[in-house]
Amino acid sequence: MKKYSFFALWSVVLLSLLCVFSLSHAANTIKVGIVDTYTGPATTFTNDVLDGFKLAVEKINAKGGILGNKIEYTTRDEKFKPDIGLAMAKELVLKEKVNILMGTINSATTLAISDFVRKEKIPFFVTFAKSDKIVGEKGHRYIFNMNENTEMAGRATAIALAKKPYVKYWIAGDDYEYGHAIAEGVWNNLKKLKPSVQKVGETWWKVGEADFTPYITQILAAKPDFIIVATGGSGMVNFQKAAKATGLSQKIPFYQHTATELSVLAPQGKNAPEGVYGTANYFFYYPDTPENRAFVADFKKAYNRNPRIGALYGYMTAQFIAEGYKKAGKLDTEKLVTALEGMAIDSPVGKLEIRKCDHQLLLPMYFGVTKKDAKYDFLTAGNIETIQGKDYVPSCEEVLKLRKK
Amino acid sequence: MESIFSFVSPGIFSQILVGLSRTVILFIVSSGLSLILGVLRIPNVAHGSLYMIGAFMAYTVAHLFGGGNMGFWMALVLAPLGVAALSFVAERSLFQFLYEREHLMLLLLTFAMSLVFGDLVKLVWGAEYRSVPVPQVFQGYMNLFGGLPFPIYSFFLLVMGPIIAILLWLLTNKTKIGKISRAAAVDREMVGAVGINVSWVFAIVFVIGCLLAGLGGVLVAPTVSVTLGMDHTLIIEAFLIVIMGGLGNVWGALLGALIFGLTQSLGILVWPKFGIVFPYLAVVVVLIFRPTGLLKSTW
Amino acid sequence: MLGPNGAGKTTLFNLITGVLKPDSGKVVFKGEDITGLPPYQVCRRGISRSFQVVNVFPKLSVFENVQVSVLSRQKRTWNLFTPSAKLAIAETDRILGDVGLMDIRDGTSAALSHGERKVLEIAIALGGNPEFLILDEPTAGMSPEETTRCIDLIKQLKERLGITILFCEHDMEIVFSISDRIMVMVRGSTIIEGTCDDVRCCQEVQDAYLGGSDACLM
Amino acid sequence: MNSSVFRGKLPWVIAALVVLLCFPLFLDRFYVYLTAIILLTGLCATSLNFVLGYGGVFQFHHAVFYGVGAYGTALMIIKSGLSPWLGFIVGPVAAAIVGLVIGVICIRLSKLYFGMLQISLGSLVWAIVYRWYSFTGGDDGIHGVPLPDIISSSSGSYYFTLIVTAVSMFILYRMIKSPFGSALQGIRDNPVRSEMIGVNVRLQQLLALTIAGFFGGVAGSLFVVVDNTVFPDMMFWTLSLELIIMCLLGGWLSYLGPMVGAAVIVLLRTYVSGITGYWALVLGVIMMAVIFFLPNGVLGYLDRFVKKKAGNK
Amino acid sequence: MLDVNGIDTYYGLSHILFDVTLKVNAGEVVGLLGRNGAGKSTTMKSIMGIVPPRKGTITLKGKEITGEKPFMLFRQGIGYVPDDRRVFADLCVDDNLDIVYQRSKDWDKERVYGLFPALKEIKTRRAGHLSGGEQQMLTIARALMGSPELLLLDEPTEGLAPLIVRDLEQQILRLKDVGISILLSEQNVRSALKMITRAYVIDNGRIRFEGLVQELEANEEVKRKYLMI
Repeated sequence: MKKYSFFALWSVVLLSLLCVFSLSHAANTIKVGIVDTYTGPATTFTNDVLDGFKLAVEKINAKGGILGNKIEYTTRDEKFKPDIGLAMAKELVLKEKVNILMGTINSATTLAISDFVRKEKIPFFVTFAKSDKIVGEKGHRYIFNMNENTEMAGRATAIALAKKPYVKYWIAGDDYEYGHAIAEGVWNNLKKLKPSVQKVGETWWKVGEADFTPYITQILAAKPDFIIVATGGSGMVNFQKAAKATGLSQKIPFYQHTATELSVLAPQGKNAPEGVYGTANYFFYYPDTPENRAFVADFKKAYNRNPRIGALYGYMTAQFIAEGYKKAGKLDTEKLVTALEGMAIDSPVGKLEIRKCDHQLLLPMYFGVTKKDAKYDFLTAGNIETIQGKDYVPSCEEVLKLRKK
Repeated sequence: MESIFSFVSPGIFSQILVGLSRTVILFIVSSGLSLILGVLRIPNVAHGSLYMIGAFMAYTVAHLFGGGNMGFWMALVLAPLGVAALSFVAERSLFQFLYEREHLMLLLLTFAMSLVFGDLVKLVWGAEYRSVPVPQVFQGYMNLFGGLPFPIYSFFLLVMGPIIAILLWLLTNKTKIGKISRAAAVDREMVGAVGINVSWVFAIVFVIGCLLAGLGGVLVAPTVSVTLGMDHTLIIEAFLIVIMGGLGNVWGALLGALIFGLTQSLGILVWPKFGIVFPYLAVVVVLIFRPTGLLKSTW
Repeated sequence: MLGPNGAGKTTLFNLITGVLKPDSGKVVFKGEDITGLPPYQVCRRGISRSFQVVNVFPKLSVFENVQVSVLSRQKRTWNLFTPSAKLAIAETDRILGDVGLMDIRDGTSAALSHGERKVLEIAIALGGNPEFLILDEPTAGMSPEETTRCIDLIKQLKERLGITILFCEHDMEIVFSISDRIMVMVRGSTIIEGTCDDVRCCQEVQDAYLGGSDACLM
Repeated sequence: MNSSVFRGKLPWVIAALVVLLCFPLFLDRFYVYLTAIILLTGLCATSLNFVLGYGGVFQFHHAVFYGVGAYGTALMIIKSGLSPWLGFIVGPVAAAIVGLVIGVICIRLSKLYFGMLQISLGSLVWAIVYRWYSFTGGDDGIHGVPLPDIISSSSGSYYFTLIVTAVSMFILYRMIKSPFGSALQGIRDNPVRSEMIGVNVRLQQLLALTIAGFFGGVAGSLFVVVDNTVFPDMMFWTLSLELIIMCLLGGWLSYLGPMVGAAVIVLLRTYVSGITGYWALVLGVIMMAVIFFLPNGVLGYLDRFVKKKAGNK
Repeated sequence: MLDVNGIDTYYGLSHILFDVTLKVNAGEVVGLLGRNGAGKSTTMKSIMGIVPPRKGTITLKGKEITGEKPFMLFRQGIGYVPDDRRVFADLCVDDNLDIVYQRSKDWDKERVYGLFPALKEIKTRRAGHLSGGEQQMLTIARALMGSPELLLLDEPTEGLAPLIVRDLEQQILRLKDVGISILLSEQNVRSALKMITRAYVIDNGRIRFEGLVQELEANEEVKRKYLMI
């Protein structure tokens, strides 16, 4: 009776054999594999990465591609599950034979893939994950970080906050890696820059906490001057809603990384709280340069919406890939990696450079505060202060020390 | 009043109140689940998806009506009805053929449905997160004892809880359909043998249960961001609540929701880092001492 | 044992075999107090039973149904590695032969007729090599031919294997033909216990059992 | 191998093993990797089926043992500094212990309650792993687990996975065919009757749960070998339901059913996700179709189909 | 009124009824006698559509009803009183009656309570807390709420005290007087003979005898072989 079980097993085996022979390779293309989360709350960021990337690729291909080769890309939805993400990355590299990988917003997936590409020697452009292990402790030759990480966001914020008069700080946030990393990043650096600050208390809540009212109550009772709120994802909106509902935003100023982001503010419309401090790498309305205006116009034409931060990451990644190959002179991965080290391109936000020592992109950071704007039906960032990449990214020595550990 | 707060710090008290307002959502959703479990014997994993769909529908309706007060009230009425209509289609086209199947099969089937629903939501509403504004009447906060702010919307939830509970009580004890469903929970064959078309009774009970899921989704929408995946955590919590309270017992669902909501919010005070584990521990403790739940199960 | 429906016969069996615990009183088997022992312990002391409602292992074959019981008696259920197919074959086959199920040895038990399943029921009980066997309405629902064979089987068990048997039946013909002693239960209590002749014309039994008649039973 | 256990099937088993052993010689690395994933997922599903299909226990949260096995192995290798091979013992043993503990707490409860309490306890384990940042790496998991050289290469890890899976599958098969397995199936069919023939039902089930936990843990360890990483998601409840679906899909009354189910799901996930982002939808629809039309699973259906044909002759 | 024509019924794989044929005329009380497990309850359930027969036909008032759902049969005038009573234990007595589908105003709660005054006194009690006799009355009352023309009574006296059995017999006779046809299954032959005019004897799923009560009384062989008297 069990014999038929074997038949079934065999048919599965044969099926996978068939797949091997059906493989085909297109010779003159550069294949980019994108593994990212296209399901769940993170999608609000990742879709922009993809669309930004597409926009740039279409432009590049329209101009005849890179050294006569077109860029092709395939995407995989890892649904915020690291094991699936890793399997997909392996599929892209081993089966689809992609030349380059990019993604993801999930730090766990990114770290898992990073370990894999190190062995496979495939360049991997990280487009949203914020863990500082990615270029730090776990960094290697084939990884390129196209965004800021938690440590950097902390430093940038500390620089801006040190100029503010606040002394008594309260720290609160999501009780997981991202939250703690942001909070520590801000606090440790702020302490260094302005030794007079003092921490009056801390609060940590679970990820995905729906109601922040009890925590806000607790914080209000302590009457701090300023609150550092280290939340991410849907917690951003949830906290702002609670801050508005309890009147916190009118009583005590607070800071959230990416609070001024369009992704956070647009869904809330005019109901978002005013006076919230935030840091972000990009706004479609700032910097108000011709390059940025052109980029926004292109993006709007293609997708009928304003570009957000992710669009910039995706767009630049494509630009770097194209320029890198051009500089390398041929389609060779090792040459590409070497070419990218220390390379700079013209982006919508000005000239940007990938640092040679740790493959970190040096992006400017904009510190601003939410305000109503008659031009839009959502809040925007005002009083923007720009902090240059070189000022807030940890030095090469620091990073390399981490890697040796 | 003052004397109470000399023992209990305002922080704890406010924590309890917030726990209670969360309880309301949990209760509404899990009472629907319990109703379906008790009468139809379906462990409906897709219940969480309906809750999520309710929230998304609330978003759509609220925006259709301009996002103000009107939008909210219309959402409160229309979105649960939309969920009910959807569940009606699902019941007539799928579930009515499956009542005699084993529970495990039904569990898997509904899990499959939840996967399908998840992707359908993605198709219809896209994958981005949505925000439903708190209606103007409930915006802002009131100051409780010692100047602690308590959002008016949470207060509204606290009022809604008992109203739903009373309506449910009236439905199950005072209406014919409620009585029939209580009888059918125990002996569906005999209910058929006294001239009642059990199939339609089941359809109605299923729709009512799902309507509650949708209602929960609408009520929670203004306090959180409406996202894909909001069904995953909720459905497990709802199941645990139902199991803790006693399968099929609507009051068990209330009791379970209270325990769950309060251990969760107070657990955060006791041990913030592992606050998440307290409700689960509560379930374990309850089931060790009362293996079939706190109140009488209809199983 | 005789008694109308709902008299408490099955409940009594459940009390003896440990499925239910008595609120008071004692069950003594071979001088040992077995009150409140779990069923598997009771079984290991040599008491087996068959059930009124057919209660076999539906997904196992006829042979496996009996084999499980034999293996369990031999305390081999903790043996993880020897294939069952090699164990207890002779004994299982002997029992199947005794009860006359050898022809359908390898069929699935779910496909048996009602009568065959009732016999299998007894065979499973025999797998425990009992000294004391409880049969709950062994012939209920059997065809007349099957009933005759079943009665023969019970007689054989008693005479050839020397097993003590407690059984309940509605069919009085059977009860009177094979019992040494009879007890009658009505509404949870024993109203008489004695030899066949004692019971046959007892007025109380007639009242209870036949709703008031003046004829003797059988 | 024992001839009475493998009556007439031995040639098939050997042929299958030979083909599987040859895979790395002619197959692309990706397919070797995919086969390894199928094997270890299949082992996990088979170990679940040991208690679900053969024991009739509603093991709703089997992924916990898979996860504990993986974490046990990874943490042992990273934190202890002892021989990495030890990790492959520690992981499964830890999983077996967790299986035993959860079993002791749940065993008194009936079917659905058992399953739900297990989900609750399993979620507790998940929550601890998810939160205990300093020890388990929290939500990020543990990456780049260093392995002994012999199993760190692509084919090395494949062979290790294949051999361990084959041995585990053989042991599980022997157990099902042993008196223990017979008693377990008896309990599945009829717990009341089992107790009445002298089987200590609870103890028997507890041992089965422990064994299932152990082999679930073995599968977890193999995941570390193949993918070098562990994440808390490995013990999230949705994965558990997926494992049950693998058993159902392949058919839980045939020994290789779960393996086939695992192969189908893994292949579906891999190939459908290449075509559309809506693979959950496709998976869901397929599952619903299976529940509707093939309640005995693919293998159950094939068995019946073939039997019917044989019967007609 | 009711014609059952050669039905065969199965529970899953097991064949329970073999070619059962019986007839109930209008206004008649017909007995279905036989020992435990003979097939009486299955016959009742087959007629009620709970376990539909695989072969044969059932007609009610000349209209074929084979395979119809129980609730439709109830609506066409068949009342069913199962042997294990099956009151809705969670509901009170009143509610047990309230939820029944009423096909006409012939019988209402007042009239039912008139027949069973004992029930009226306990109408707010939960049905699960009633005694066996009270539960039996309730199940009959419940069936009456649908104004049935044919009543299937499955062992109504089973497990009841003799005094209550006597009351029940009276009430069943009164139902006969108002013109309800009754198919009464009984193990307790003595009790049954007081109420019925015609009888069928069933054993092992087959009808072994049919005839008037007097014929049955005269037939010693049937009585001994199938009824153990």
